Amino acid sequence: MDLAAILALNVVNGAASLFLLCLGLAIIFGMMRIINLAHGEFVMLGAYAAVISANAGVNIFVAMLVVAPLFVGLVGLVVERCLIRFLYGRLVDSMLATWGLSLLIVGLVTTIFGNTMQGVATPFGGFSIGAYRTSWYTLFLLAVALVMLVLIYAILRYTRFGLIARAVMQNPEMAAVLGVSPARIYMATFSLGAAVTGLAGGVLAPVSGITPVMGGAYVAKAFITVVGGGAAIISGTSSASALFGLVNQLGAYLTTPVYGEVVLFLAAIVLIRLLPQGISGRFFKGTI
Amino acid sequence: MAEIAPLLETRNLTMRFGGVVANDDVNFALEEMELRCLIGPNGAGKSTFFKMLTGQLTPTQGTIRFRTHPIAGNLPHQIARLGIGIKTQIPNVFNGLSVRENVWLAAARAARREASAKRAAAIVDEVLERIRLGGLAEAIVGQLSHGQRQWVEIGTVLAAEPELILLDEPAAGMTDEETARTAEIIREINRTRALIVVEHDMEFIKMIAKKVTVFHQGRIMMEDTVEAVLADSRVRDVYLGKKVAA
Amino acid sequence: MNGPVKLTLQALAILAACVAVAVMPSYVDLFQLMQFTLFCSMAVLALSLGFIWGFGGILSFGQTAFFGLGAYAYAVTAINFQDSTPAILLAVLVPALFALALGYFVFYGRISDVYLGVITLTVTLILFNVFNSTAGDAYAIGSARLGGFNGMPAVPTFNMPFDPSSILFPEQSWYVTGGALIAVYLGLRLLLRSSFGRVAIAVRENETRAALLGYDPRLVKLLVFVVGGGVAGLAGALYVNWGAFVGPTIFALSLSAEIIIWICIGGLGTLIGPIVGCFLIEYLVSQIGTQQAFNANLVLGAILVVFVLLLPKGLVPTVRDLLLAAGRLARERNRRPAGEETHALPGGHPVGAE
Amino acid sequence: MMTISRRKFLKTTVSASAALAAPGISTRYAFGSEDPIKVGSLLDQSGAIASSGVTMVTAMEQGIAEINDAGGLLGRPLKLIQYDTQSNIQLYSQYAQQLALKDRVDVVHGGITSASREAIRPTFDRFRVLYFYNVLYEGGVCDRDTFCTGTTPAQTVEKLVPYAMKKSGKKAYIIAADYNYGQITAKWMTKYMQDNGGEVLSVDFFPLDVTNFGPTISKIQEAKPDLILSALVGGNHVSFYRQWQSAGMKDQIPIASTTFGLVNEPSTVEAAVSQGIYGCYGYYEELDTPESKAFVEKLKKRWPQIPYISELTAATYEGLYLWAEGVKKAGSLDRMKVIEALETGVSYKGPSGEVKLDPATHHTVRNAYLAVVEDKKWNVLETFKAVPPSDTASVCDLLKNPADNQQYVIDIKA
Repeated sequence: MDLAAILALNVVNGAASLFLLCLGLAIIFGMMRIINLAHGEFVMLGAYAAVISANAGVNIFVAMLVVAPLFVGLVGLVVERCLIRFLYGRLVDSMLATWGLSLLIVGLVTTIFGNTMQGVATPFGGFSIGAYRTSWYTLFLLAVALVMLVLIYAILRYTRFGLIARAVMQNPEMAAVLGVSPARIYMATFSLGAAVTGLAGGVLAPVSGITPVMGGAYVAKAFITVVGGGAAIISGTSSASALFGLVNQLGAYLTTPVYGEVVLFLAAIVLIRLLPQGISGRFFKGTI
Repeated sequence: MAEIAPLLETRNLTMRFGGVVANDDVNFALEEMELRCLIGPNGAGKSTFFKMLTGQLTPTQGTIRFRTHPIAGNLPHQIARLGIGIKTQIPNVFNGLSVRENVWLAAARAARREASAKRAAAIVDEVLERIRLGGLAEAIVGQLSHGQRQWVEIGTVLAAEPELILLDEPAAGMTDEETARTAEIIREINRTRALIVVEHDMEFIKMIAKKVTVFHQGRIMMEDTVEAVLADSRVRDVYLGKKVAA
Repeated sequence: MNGPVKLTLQALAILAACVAVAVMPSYVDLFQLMQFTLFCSMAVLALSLGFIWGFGGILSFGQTAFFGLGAYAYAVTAINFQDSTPAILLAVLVPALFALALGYFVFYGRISDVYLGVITLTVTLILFNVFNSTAGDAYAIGSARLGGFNGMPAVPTFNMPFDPSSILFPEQSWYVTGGALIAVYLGLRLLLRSSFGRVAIAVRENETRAALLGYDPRLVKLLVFVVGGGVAGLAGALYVNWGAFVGPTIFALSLSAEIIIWICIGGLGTLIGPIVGCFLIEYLVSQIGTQQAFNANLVLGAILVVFVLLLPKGLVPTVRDLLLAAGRLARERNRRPAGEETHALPGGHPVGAE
Repeated sequence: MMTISRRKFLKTTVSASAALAAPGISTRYAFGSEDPIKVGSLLDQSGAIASSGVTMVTAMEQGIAEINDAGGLLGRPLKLIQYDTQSNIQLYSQYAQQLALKDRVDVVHGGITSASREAIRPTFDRFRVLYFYNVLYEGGVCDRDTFCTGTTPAQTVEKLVPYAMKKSGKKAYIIAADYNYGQITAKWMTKYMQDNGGEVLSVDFFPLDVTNFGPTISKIQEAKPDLILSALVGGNHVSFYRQWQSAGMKDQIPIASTTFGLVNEPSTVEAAVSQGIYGCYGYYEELDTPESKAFVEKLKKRWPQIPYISELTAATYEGLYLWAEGVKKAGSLDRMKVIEALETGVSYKGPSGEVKLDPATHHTVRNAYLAVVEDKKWNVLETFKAVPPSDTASVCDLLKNPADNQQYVIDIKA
């Protein structure tokens, strides 16, 4: 019983982290069809922003939940203005540019802060379920993921920005006719995606190793999850995160983490083969 | 009662997208060497019907027979190889290739049946002549005008030498002169092949049509001669009336 | 440019390339020769993706899967037989068969676009994980230990066909590698001129239209994919011949991305572009590591970003467009005195025709 | 527009290459026109492994400068040619050829991962360049052209395991990185557990990009070991220690590691995470000997912000000096003469103590130190003098088989 509870918690935690990591990429890819290969570096920047501000005396929660997303959102804004806006509709060029960007960011951060970084302590302690101990932070991650899910859903569903953004993504010319500037919407969407990614980096910082190359571990997995989820940002990403989180964590528990990874990749291949439009292309058509 | 099997026959053909019914219980038959016109307002299901005939959509229900082959649910290239060619509504051509290459691709497929490269080259020259694009043979199709691209597509359909040709709005965007020429070519093709033509332009239909099928809300509303259809009040209500009002 | 002129130019270019390969050893030192050998083997890899992506419309994020399988197939066979002849054959065959299986799975499942990219990427990651977990004596094929992350060192290099005792010298290796690059280039160029090549381009241009004309896009793409897989496998064998080493990092995501970058830099939809891009970036990366002033990532990243902003089409198409524009300008200047206004088509160039 | 930018591009490239053509390190020599002795070095200064590589480069620079200040070798100055291999195996092969064929160096020190070593070793064998690998690794390399100066499992794991068992209990849970080093080290851990009457409950391997250790922590709790033995590697795996601490397991089950702290982990994670972790290496910055203190002081002068100075850095420095001793003894730079001189068992008293080359294995007999992390620093608890590389010695005898050339996977009998 205790074991089942702790396993369930692991699965939920895995899914929540994956969801947080993917949400920003899903927003950028799902709405703008830009493959952001610097996604992992945005995560890294979020972690650095959180760690540096926390070490400078900022409250850890402010650092993770405010400073990290704000800073990376700002970086996203600059990147969009200086680079991405020239590349809309040019999938391949955007890949080249963002790959270059990822190298550039890694190089910059290494040059400024060196190859390793002083981390921050994990807030909260641990608690026990029967014979097992786990950390409150696991539940905190889950809470953040849920809040983000609701928040992004609300933004896309109920705000004027969300409505216009969805309209622009569907048909840029139409939006221009309505008097909305697609450029500004793209800009806002890209920074929003970057900010969400920065938040993910921020909240994962206390439980990760902080190095300039840490982003490399995330980009492939996030990309696979987003594509596996399909076009719908919220329903697709959350269902794919849940599925892959389950497969990965159970695979890792039942066998070894190596096979956990392989099983996850195989699941992704089978999923895309069975549902060529992703999960949401089949089960959540027309959702956000 | 020894009846000759029709060239094309659909039974209870139905296509549903979610809750929307695009084609509903369509029973349609086309004789060998027949020229049929399809009319009907936008959204009447004509294009969906064509897509099912060419394999771009798999019918939810019902059968399609081409001669003796059941083809519902076959893939586009399989149906094309049986001898059905289509010119789609929006010019659907190889924009990055030259006019000659476009036509050649179709001719090569047709000539493969006779296994002859010379034959393919001959078809290309003949077709280029026929669609009057010989002078632009090396031009890149993507840089041609809308009307010229229409001609290129008609050319590819001709070069494939299909048994049955489907034309979706062949005269759209053409000048009067070109329209007349299109009609002439259609009549010429019809000497040896069967055609189904979707068109809105009634003048054009009068030029070519013998028998007309009217689609309305996914079903066949009536099927008769041009004169009878044009005289029918229901047709005028659902279709022509709207046209006039617009 | 009309047909015969273009053909003559291409023939001349190939002749020049052959001469360059032939005389290279007498002009450069051994190190440079080996470096060019590496670049040529990587350029073969670049061609494999340049072909399937530029002319088949298949963007594979995992071309390294075939490259790596080719390299491993070569290494395992060469160690077992101590003869490179069957090894090279298998290095082409194994990846081609793998591409056949994977391609069948993908194309006949109607997976396209970015989903295809994700599948190929994922397959590469799986291969990386699998080969990485092969440390220890249990993982051996014949007498070849796969060696896990440490890889397989001291793989026998090329020898004269069916004569394992005469190992090729670096100069001879260079002739083989440079020759292979020219041969692959020529082969692909001829393939593109054939009926099959034209159909492949047609499928990339407009899949629906090709199908409506009776071509099976799935089969066409599958064949293109298999050819690409075989060529990538050959590149793998050439690569192992250069370094005498193969390890799982050959499947790394960074190399997959690098191939895409070569093609973007050189120009998609051309065959010469991937080669140019590959040489340029490989040279640049090796130069960056010899300086101590700046972080290597920083320099390379900045160059890529600047490049994509300034030369979005890639080097080869940009240069070609400039030449064409200059040519047209010169022609018009010649004709204008005669008062003859040409019925010139607007600029640009067919993506598929070069 | 296009022309201008292209020209600009070319211009920058040209000037960049001109700058690149200048050798990396410039040292002022006082040796007249004498040709310098070229010392090649291949270390990662960017990419994933740079955190290990940068301090090693500093050690090379320091060693070269010292030898030059002392009058060089054989009356000639040394010149360092260091290439940044960018954590990329292909570049290792490329630069190895460049060092061997173009720069024609007299010796190469370098390589960090075992994969990088195995990629370049054939090149140096083929072009007859003497090669030093100065990193602790899984052991087993047997090649007369190659000298491995770092520690191997028999020198460290053998001491670490019984000590940790004494402090905790007889049941261990092993977690290791999923590649050769981790897999082989895990085998050694298992062997020494069993040799000392202990029991291994489970051995888990982790790909280098795993960051979520939740399921593993649950599994460990289920198994209820007395001790965790870790050979996790790299930045991503640091997550384990953090997640372990945040789950509140830190004070419940102790950890002993063969890798934690090899870069600078104790100073980058919080004290609560690293407190009480046991390690055993050939060198620690905290080592309280005159040689060690002088070494640390010199490196900090060269690079004030230098991260932690670990065995990697010290062994690199000592590897350079061992080679220099060999050259002095041989009185020549001839590769075979230097190898023969080194095989007489030259030794050098470096920051880690006396380091002596073992002629049979081309590994080193050196001190090992057992330590525990206290307040973000290593506290050295025990010193083991002159520990031989007995693991490699069990499979490799270059005096008997000088032509041997491979990396043995040592058959570990528990």
